[in-house]
Order: sequence, then C-alpha cells, then structure tokens
Amino acid sequence: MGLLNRLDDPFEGGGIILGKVEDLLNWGRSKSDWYLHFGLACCAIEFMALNASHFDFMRFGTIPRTSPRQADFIMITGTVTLKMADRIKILYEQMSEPKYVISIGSCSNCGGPYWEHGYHVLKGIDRIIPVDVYVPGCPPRPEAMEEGMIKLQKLIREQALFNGKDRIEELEAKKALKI
Amino acid sequence: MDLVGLAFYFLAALIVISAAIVVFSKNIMYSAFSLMFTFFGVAGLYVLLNADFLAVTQIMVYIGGILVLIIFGVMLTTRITGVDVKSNSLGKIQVGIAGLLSTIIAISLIVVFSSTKWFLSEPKVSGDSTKLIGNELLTNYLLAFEAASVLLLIAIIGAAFIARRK
Amino acid sequence: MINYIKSIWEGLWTVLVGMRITLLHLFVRNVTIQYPKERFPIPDGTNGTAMARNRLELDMDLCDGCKRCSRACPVNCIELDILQVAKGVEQPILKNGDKRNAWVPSYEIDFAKCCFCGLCTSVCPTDAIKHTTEFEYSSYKRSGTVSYYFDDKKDYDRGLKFSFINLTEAEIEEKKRVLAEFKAQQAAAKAAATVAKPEAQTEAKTE
Amino acid sequence: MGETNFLIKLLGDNLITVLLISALPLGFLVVYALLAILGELKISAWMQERVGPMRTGWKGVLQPLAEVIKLIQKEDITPDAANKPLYNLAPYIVFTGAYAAFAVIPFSEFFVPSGINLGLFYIFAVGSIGAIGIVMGGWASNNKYTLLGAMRSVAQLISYEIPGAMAILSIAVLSSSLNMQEINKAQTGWFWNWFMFGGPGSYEKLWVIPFTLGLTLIYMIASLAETNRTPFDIPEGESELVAGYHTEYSGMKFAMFFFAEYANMFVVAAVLVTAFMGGWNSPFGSFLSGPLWGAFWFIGKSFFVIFVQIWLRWTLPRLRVDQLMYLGWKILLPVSFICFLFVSLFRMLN
Amino acid sequence: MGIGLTHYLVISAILFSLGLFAIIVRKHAVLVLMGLELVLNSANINFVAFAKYGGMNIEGQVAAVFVIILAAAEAAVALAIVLNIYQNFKTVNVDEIDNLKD
Amino acid sequence: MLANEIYEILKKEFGDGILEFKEEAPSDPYISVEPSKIFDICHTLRDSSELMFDYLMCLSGLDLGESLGIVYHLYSFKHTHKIVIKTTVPKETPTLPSVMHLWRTADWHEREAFDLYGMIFSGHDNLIRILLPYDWEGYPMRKDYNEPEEYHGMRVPY
Amino acid sequence: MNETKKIQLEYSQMESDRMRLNVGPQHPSTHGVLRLEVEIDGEIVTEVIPHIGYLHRCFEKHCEKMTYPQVIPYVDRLDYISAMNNEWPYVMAVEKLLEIKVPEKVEYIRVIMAELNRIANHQIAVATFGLDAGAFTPFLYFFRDREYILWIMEKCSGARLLFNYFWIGGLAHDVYPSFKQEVLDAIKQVRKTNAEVMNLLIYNKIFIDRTANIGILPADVAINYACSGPTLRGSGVKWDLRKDDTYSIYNRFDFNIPVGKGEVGQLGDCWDRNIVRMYEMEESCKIIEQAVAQMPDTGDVKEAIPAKLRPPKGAEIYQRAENPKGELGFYVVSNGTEKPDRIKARGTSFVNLSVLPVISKGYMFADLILILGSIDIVLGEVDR
Repeated sequence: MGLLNRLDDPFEGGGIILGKVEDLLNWGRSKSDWYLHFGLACCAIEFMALNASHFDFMRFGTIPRTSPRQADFIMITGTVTLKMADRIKILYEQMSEPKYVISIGSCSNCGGPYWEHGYHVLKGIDRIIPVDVYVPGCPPRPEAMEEGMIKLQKLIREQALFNGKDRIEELEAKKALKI
Repeated sequence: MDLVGLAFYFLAALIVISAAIVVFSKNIMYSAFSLMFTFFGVAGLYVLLNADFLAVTQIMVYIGGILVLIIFGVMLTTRITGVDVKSNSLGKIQVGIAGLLSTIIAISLIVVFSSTKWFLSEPKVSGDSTKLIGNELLTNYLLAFEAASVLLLIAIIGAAFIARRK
Repeated sequence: MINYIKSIWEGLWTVLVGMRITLLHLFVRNVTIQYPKERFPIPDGTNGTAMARNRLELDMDLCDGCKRCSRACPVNCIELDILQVAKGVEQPILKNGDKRNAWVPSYEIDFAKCCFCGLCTSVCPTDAIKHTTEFEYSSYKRSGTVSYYFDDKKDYDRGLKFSFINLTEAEIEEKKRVLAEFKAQQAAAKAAATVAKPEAQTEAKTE
Repeated sequence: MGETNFLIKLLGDNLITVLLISALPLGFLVVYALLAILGELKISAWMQERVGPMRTGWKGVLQPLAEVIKLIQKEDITPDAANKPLYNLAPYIVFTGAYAAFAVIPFSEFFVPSGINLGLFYIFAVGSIGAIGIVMGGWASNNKYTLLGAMRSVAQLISYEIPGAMAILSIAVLSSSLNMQEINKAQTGWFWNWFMFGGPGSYEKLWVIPFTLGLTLIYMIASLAETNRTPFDIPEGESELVAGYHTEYSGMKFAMFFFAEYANMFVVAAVLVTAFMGGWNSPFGSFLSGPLWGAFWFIGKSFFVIFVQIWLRWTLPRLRVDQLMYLGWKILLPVSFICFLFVSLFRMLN
Repeated sequence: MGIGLTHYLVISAILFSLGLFAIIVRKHAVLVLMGLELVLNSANINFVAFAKYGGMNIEGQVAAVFVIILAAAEAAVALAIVLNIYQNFKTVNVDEIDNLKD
Repeated sequence: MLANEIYEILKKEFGDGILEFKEEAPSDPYISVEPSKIFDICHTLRDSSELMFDYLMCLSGLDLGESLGIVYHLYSFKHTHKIVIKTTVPKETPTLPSVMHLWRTADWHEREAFDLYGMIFSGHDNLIRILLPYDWEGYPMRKDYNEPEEYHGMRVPY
Repeated sequence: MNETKKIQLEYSQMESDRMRLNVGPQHPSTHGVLRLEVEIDGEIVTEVIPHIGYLHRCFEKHCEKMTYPQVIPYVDRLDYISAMNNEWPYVMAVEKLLEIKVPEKVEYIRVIMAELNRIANHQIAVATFGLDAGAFTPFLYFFRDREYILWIMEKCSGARLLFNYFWIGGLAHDVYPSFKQEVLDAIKQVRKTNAEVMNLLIYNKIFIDRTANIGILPADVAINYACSGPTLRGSGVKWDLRKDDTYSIYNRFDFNIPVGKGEVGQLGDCWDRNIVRMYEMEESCKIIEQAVAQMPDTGDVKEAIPAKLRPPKGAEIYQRAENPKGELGFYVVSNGTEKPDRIKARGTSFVNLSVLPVISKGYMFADLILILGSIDIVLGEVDR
C-alpha cells in the first residue's frame, strides 16, 4: 500500500506549484489523460464496468475520445488478432505525441490463453507497438486497470521532458536509486 | 493616417486580394472560402460608410446564406472527397483577351471615377440607419418591398422545385 | 392534426419525465468507491464464499512437485522442474507433515498468460497453490523475470513472470549434487545387483 | 454607446480602453470555459451517481487547468492528406465567430463591450461565420467522417437559425428594439415583467403568456441545435461519425474548436437570458439590483441556462438527421410563426 | 489625404472588373456565380458610398438592401439550376451545356 | 416425429442416396447421406408437409482423417422434431451442393466451413473466407494443419 | 481467392454520388471489432457487407487440444457477457455424453446463476443500445445494477466476468449462506431501475422515434436466417428453448415468454427487439424468485463430478440452450480420449448477425447503428 499512498498525493515530491516548469507540464499531462478505448474482447466489458458508477474511471481525469488524434493514450483491451493488428498500428501512428499505450489483460500482453494454439492471434501487442504499462488479469478487475492507470500517471509524472532520455530507462534509474 | 484610413486600406487590401484569389485560384474550394473574406471586407466598408444595418445584413445574407449555398453547390456538383478540386479555365488567348478587357474596363472606370467632379454633399451624421431604412421601406418603397417579398417567395418555391430530384 | 399536436405533447412530456428522473438522481448519494483510498470487498474465502481468483500464490513448503497444476492448466503457464529427493539420504517433510517426494528448484508462473480459471488450485492435493485477493501488479515490463519473494519490495517492478522458489542457488546446487550422488550410488547398487542376480531379473521380465 | 460602458466613463474613449474592453470578455471566456468544463464533468457525474474527476486538486477542481496545460503540449498534427492552409485556418474562424458575438452581450447595466443598436441581429449574423469555419475544417481534413459531420452541422445550423430568429424577432416586436440594453431595460422590475412572461403590462397580457413561453422554449431548442448539443449533437455523434468535423484535429487547434463550442453555449444562453429572462435585472424588483448585482444576475441566469443544457444532454438520446430537420421545419417553424403572429397581435392591440 | 468617395469607387471598380473577368473566363458554373456576386457587391459599395457622400442619403442604402435581396434570390435559384444541370449532364461546365433537350 | 420415421420417409424417396441410420445413446440419431444428393434431400426435408424442417440449427464441418464430414442439425418449428444429417466428402475433392438457398443461415455457416476446412459448396453465391483474412493460406481446422511462421511480417508462434 | 481484387474493382466502378464507408473494425458503436462496409447514397444505406473475423481466436482449434474440463474457460470467452449461460450447454452436452445426473441443488443454482447472468446480459444490451442512440445516463444506471449481480457471482465463483463456475457434473463452489437474500435484494434493485429506465429511455419520444419502424425483421425471414432469442421473439414468434425444448428444470417454473407486439411501430422493429429484453429481465426475476424459494439448502454440489472424463468413442451430441442472445448450441464429438475430437459452437450472435444486411437496407446510416445494436451481438461469439 505504500506505493499507492504516495501516488495518490498530487503534491508529492516538492509540490507542483513551487516546482519546476517541467513538473507543471508533467502534472498537466498526467492529470488530463484522454484515451482512445480500443475495445476488443472480454476486457472491454470490464472496461465498461470501470467507466460505470462504482469505479468511475473519470476520477483520474480521463475522458474518452473516439478520435485517435485527440487521445493521449490508447487502451488495448482484449485479444489482438492478426487481421486486426495492422489497424492498431495505424491508429497508434495517427495519435499525436506524446502518446502512451496501456495493454490490458493477458491477451494483449502476450496472447493470453490463446498463446499456444492460436494460429490467428497476435502474441503480445508489444510486437507491433511499444507498450508502457502492462495490466495482467483475464480479465483484470476494474481496480487493476485503475492501478495500471496510476502507474501510467506515475510514469508521465517522472518523465524527463527536456533531456531526451528514454523514459523507461529514466524510471528504472530512479528506481535503482531508491532500492 | 488616422484610424479610419488605416481600416480602409486594410479592408481594401483584404477585398482585392481575396477577390483575386476567388477569380484566379485553381482550387474551387479556395475560391469559395476566399469569397468569405471579400464579403467580410465589403461589410467592413459598409461600417466605415455608417451603414451598420447593411453591414450586418451583408454578413447575415452573404456569409450565412449565399456563401453556404455556394459551398454546398460546389460540394454537390464536384467530386469533393479529394482535396484538390480543380476548375479549368479557357485557353490562353481567350484568357488574355478577357484579362485585357477587364483591365481596360477597370482602368477606364478608375480614370472616370477619379476625374469626375462628383457632386458631394457633406457626409451626414447618420442617425439610426435601421430605423431610417425601415421607415423608407414601409413608406416610399412599399411597392418595391412587397415586390421583393414576392420575389423571395417565388425564388424559394422555384429553387425547391428545380432542385428536387425527378 | 391531432396526431401532430399529440406527438409534440408526447415529446415534451416524456422529455420532462426524463429530466425529472435525472434531476432526482442529482441528489442521490453517489455509489463510487474511490479505489486507492477505499476498496471493494473482495471475497476471500471466508463466510462460505469462494476465493476471489486473482494472483496465484504458492507455498513452496507445501509443494511436492506433483505437476498436477501444470497439467491441469489450460494455458500451460505454469512451468516447474523437480528434483527427486534422495530417499534415504534426506527425509524432508512438507509443512502439513507429509513426506516430501521432490524438491522444486524452479517454479514459474507467467501471469501474462494466466487466465485465472482456478483449475490449478482445484487439483492441488496439498493446497499449496492458492488464489489470493491481490491484483495490483501491473508493470512497465512484461518479461522481467526477477526471483524475489512475494512480500518484500512491493513497489519494485517485477514483471509478470514470477518465480516462487525459496531455495537459494547454493541450496539447489547442493540438492542436485546430493541427488546425483544418490543416483550414482543407486546405479552402482543396481549394477551390483544386476551382476549379482541376472537370472532373477530376466525371470521377472518374462513374467 | 459610451454611456453604457463604465470603462469608457472611467478611462475615456481611447485605443487602450477599446483594447481593454475587447479583452475583458476574453478573460471572462477563459474563466467561464474552465468552469463550464468542470461543471459539465461534475454535473454529469452526479447525475449518474458518480463523483467525476477527484484526483486533480481538491475534489478535482483543477481538472480543466490540467487539460489546458495538456492541450498546449500536445503535438499539432496536420494530416498529410489535408489541405493545409484551410485546415490551419478553420479553428480560428470558428473561434472568431464565437468570440465576435461577445461584443454586444450586456453583462451589466454599465458594461457592454459595444452597445450597438443591432445587437440581436448582429449575434445572429456572426453566428453564421462559425458555420463556414466548420465546413472549412471538415472539408480540409479530407476525411469522409469530418465532411459528413461538417455538412450535417451546417445544414442544422442554418435550418435552426430561422425558428430562433423568429423567437428573437418576437422579442424585437415586443420591445421595439434590437439593442440588447434596451431590451433589458424594458424588462425592469419583478420577474413577471420578463418577456418570458409576456413583458411588462397588466392583466391584459395574460393571454399572451403561453405564446411567449412557447417562444422561450423554441429558442431554447433552436439554440441547443445551433450549438450542437445533445439531443442535436448529430454532427459529432460519436456512435455514428467518430468525432464529427473535428475528428482530425489535435492539440491547440482542437482546443480552439472545443473553446468555441463552449463560448457558443454561453452566447446562446446570454441571448436567451437577455431576450426572455430579464438580462441583468434582478428577479425581485429593486431587491439586490445595481450594476454589480446586475452582472451577478446576468451571469447567474446564463449559468442556469447552461446547466439546463447540460442537464438535457445527459438525459436525452440523440435525434436522427431527418427527424432533426422535421423538428426544425415542420414543428418549430410553424409554431414559431403562430407565436410570432399572436405576439405581434398583442403588440398591435396595446 | 482623407478617405473620400473616390477611394470607395476605385475599390468597387477593381472588384467589378475582377468579377467580370471571372464571369468571362471561368467554366465552372458556380464560379461564374461567384463572379456575379463580386459584381453585385461592387455595385452595392457604390450605392452605399454615394449614400454617404453623394447626397443619396438613406435611399442608397435602401437600394443596397434590394440588391442584397436580389442576390439572395438569384443565388438560390441559380444554385438550384446548377444542381439540376449537374444531375442531368453530370457536368457543370458552362461551355459543355449547350443542348436544349436533355 | 421420431428419427426412424424420418429415415423411412427419406429412404422411400431417395433409396440409394440414404446411406445409414444410426440411433444409439448417448448420441443423437443421425442419417448419413450421399454428398451429391444433399440439396435434394434438404429440399424435401424443408418442404414436405410432414417434415417441415424450417430451421437449420447448425452446420458443422468435421475432419474425419481421410475425409471431411459435414453435419446438418435440423429442427422444425411446426412439428418440433429434429434430425441430424451427415455426409462425407473426400479430402482431395471436397465438393458438395450448397443449401444456402434453402436456409439463408447456411450462407455464413458454409463460408465458415470453407474457411476452416476447405470444403467447396457448389452453388454458393459468395464463397469467400469469412473469419480469416482473405490472403490466409491453408485450412486451419484440418488436423494436419501447421500454423504459419509469419503473416504480414508478424511472427505467429509465441 | 481474388476477393481483394474484387473489392478494388467494385470501388473503381462505384457511382460518384455513392460513398463507401468503412465502419469499424474499431468504431465506437460496432460492439467490438466488427467491420461493416457500408455503401451509402447520401444518408441512405444501400448495401451493408459485414466483415467478421477480427476476433477469431481459434476456439475450435483450442478445444481439440484441451481436455473436457479445460475447455470451460475457453467457452466462457465466447460470449463473455453471459459466461454462465455459455458454460451451461457445454457442460450439459458433456454430461449427456457421460450420462451423468447432476444433483438437484446444482440444477437450482445453475438456473439462478443463468437467469442472473441473463439479466446482466440484457442490462448491457439495453444499455449499449441506449448508448448507440446517444443516451449515456441509462447506460450507467444499468451498469450500477449489474455490479450488484456481479458481486453475487463473484462471491460464488471467485471471478467477475469469466466464471468457470459450471463444472461437468457439478459446480466449482457451493453458494454462500446469505446467497438467497442477496439475490432477492439484487432483483429488487433490478426491478427498480428497470421501471426508471422505462420512463427515462424506453418510452421517451425521441427514443421511440429513433427505434420504431426501423430495421423491421419479418418472422419468416428471421426463421429462414435461423435467428433466435430476442431477435426472433421481437418479430412475434413465441419460441423459447426454455419452454419449447425444455432442459434442466425449467418446466418447474412459471414464466411467460415476452414477444414483440408492434406496440409503437411495426412488428419486428428495433424497439420491439429491445422491449423484449426489458420484459425478459422481469421474467428472469420471476424465475429467480421461484428458484430461490424452491432451492434445497443441503446437498453437495461436487458429488457428481467424475474423476476421469472419457466419453465413449464416436459419441456425439448437439446440445442447445437458451442463451440471453438466443440459441447457443455445442456440437461435441468424442473420440474416446480425454480430449474431444471436435467441438463446434453454434454462436448465437454469428447467426443473428447474418441477418443484418437484409434488415438494414434502405434505412439511414444512423439507423444502421441502432439496428446493429438491437441485434445485440458479441463479437467473441461471432468470430470464436
């Protein structure tokens, strides 16, 4: 729970108001995430439940957009088949920078239950587009998706805007320092 | 130069440039959209000429009505799914002759306008032009006004009748 | 004409009815459970409910390496190696008191593949593999195989592939060595036995 | 003109004052847009037993700010297939159309940016500029969805302008003015003096009240259609056309469209308030009236109208294109003509 | 030099000749219509300019109002005809539409 | 009507076209028929007044090793009886008449069978792949199918 | 197989005033990854060609590689909205092959679960149908109630969506003590919200205008296309497998089969298909009430679960059951081993979707979305 409590506090790490411009910009981006929901299969239903009143995904400042141009991150929920894979690539390319990808559920992580005999299933969405956060589960609970969202917000918050380093490396480096 | 002069030259430039785009552009959609700026400029001139009712009417009728109609007309009569909508002109010689003709007319008109001694009355401080126009329309020009209403009605019915698919 | 007026009236009236309902809901208490602060009650097997099927947990002190879970898994996400216990040399026991038949030097579950169907838990004879109520382990990397225990370093990004072993490298080496020795010993004994009683064995085979 | 503007009184009539006057609504617009976005998010959430944005500042109040910061940073994509000059120009034209209307909105008895005599007429005129911008953007994006969205949007806008204009025209007849300040002044007193309830007058006006109420309703519906709000959000109906005419827009250009939509919401609300609901007049006679209270009442009433717009949005399903046209041409138009007729009759008799 | 009547007249002359050029040269029927609108606008500028400077007073503006009404009616009818022509001939090139029967 | 009665009716009408009738628990009773006669048999099943099989519940392909099988599960709303019709075609020339024009629902079922098993239904209007992409190679539900290594530059195996 | 060429040819030959729109595969209202190739003339739909297979997950291939119990998780993932109802025909088929008789209590729990899941499914169906029409709020009211049903199911099975609860010969887990009370509470809430949504959405004038007289499906066409479930019943055909081909213990309950009556428009339009779902929720509530009253308290739910599952060689069966969307059938062929030789799923949505090109011709583009929504498809079942 330690992790989550820290993430929950928006004024963590020196406070945004007094912080640097980078912090402010990152704060804005992390708190206002418009997403393109790429609903494919079972996970999409749980994702709909996540949008519903009990979980209320909009608490995180997320707003669904149907156009990839306006989306900040794309949520891939479900099994990606080979017939579908090209479309995801196109959609991802249409999104405007900065863009992120959350892969939700076993299927989009690695093919899930279909990884062994699924001749028509793409085994892992990361074979065609880079993935920022993997959420496991088949389907994941809505809370697990929320946790993935918090992880993504954390990633955006800790992103270095100006020195151009790869963000995952940056994060890893920070973690290495912490541990 | 005072504010009015500045505004006039700005509007004049807007009108001339946008009208030139209307006339010379190869892309008919550019022509259509550029027409908006011409209408705008003319409306601006009306404001400078103390005709604010006319200016607003110009915007309302020309931009809100005619221009939308024209754009719809372009879209319905041209393959619009591509962005390069071309419109051809005549051959070079004809264009040359037409250009010459237009230039001659323009120059002669300008010469005539600037050389004529117009009977100028002092620019009146116009009151509420809306009220004045309304009074005129319903007194001196009542017949013309009614005729115009009938014309509009006929135009609506006629347009709907013609454009309807058989 | 009557229909025309009626349809206008119906339109207005039904819109008003709908507006009344939404307005009433404006003042109803919200049902949202704000996740990181509050949590949903997840069934945890008490009070007769089923265990929520989230992440699997394995008690290595109970696991006997019978591989039933691996066989029952429809998606084959459980991979384990076993190492025979050198019977006679060592007599380890499981947590529940039974005799241990095998060491498990590697036991990995790939949660990226797991479909959380619960079939592995139902076949486990010792209840070593169990579902937990924990679901928060999304990560930035898929394949980061890190051999950590479950409980420490919670905020470390462990990836989705988990290794459950509680034996250190040295211990595994030791076990392997013991087993190899034991096997060699056994083989030697067997060889000695076959040399001693070849007839008896051939008889047994023919029967 | 000048006497209705306290800034001219204070600072005199010079260029700086003019700039200041024209900048004031922009400042208001920014604050208002932030509030309206938050309101939209929160009210929809409460109606659905949710909580809405909660994690940005206290109870999520900083959410619109975060969105603005985000939108500034977003990459501004111009699609390769698009017609670049028009594509880049369109959002500004749409925004200009929305912002130009603010020039005549009377915020208070002593503040109206420009109190021209043709206020209402002017608002209707500049409203049509947005249509051109929309069709420009929709066409220049070179996408079937945007084009369809733009065509629908313009068709809807120009057909609903007529019943809306009829409703406003009735008010012009009642108040015998197109100046928004004059119209406001004509409704001074208690709330039964509002044109929604037939305007000032004695018991004779009772029979005209149904017609003026009907006109209010007609204008409300027509204004919803003009601002593309549910149930008339067909141009951007996400279940059919992905996001309507602004599908291809991203970043700041999209923000301009977004901003213009919210600005338009306020404009139609302001016109409704001015024409039918007494503008900056206090509903309770001279109680709590005055220049500052006037601004409060005006903005408060406008916000109430915007709340109704939001309320309707989260209640109703969406109409279909032909039903929308049916409603506009065959119901609103004749009804508005009838109402106009009776209101003129009333005006003639008195 | 202050802005006087001549300035407006010059603008209107330029606009007029541009419109004329478009009417003569362009083949697309809608573009011809646009040229026509330019010509009408130039005429309107004259009316309004004379209303202010030439002593025509408010009558000039009234005339302009009628021109605008005419322009609206003309645009509606003309575009309806263009649409009809397009449906029958599948072209809107004014030079190609030369037979009386369809 | 019971399954053996249906069999009798069909046997009377088609003689040699009807190969076998089998009824043994727990399986459903079925009638095996000649593949070339399938359209006529189905036509009779649908239109004769005492059978009236107006509802094709399911049409499945099967891989029987050397041959491919097609199974029709029929149901009648009027008489509330059902029957299973089976037929087999050789793997090399898997051609048989389509029943799409009798029951429109067979359209997609047959396309699916073609897609996954490679059966050719003659007389089908639009026999193209339905589930898999149009440029997919092979018929994946056959038992001897090997999944491809690569499709459009994407690796298929895990 | 020159399909791509054929399509290209069609594109090149198309009339200039007809536009071809590609709706999907990723489109907000195709209910998943369906691609519709739509030819529109202005706003009128002249042709619809559904392209499916974007979620083809090789279910039937997997079944051949799995043992009988291992198939159940895959069966769940067919129609992932009503997983309980999916499991049922499959386990019934295998039980019939193995000739197992399941205990009384198991049957009751199965009925309750299936009906609860039917309610949950119809809630999603009506909610997304409203969403297609542009009404967002009823969507959330339904999802709020669905959550209460999912809680019950989660407490019984451990999962929220894909339950793996019906096992061959029994159930995965017994119900918990307060089960009955919570079920009754949940259906009370369901009824309350249904009454509310009836006023808020179903009888709203705009909604009626949008959905009545749209996508009319005549009964004979529906039968020829083998439509089933609410899609068929919306056309006025009173046919429900629970009554007409009764299975399990449905003959013990008293319930009606709601059919479309053409109340506000023509018989068989979108509104009728939708109202059938609303009424069916009420009927399910009735069944649940009766089942809860009759259900025995004692009994082991796992007693009939066999240790070895080897149906006789060559045995085959086609078992169907009334899925919320219609008839879901499983054709199971055994080869005498632990693994089935062939399992064919007769997807309800697959069959129901095939009627879409017929019923959507001549309506407007916006109606196409609603017609698609009224069929209530799940792409997991269409593509399998």
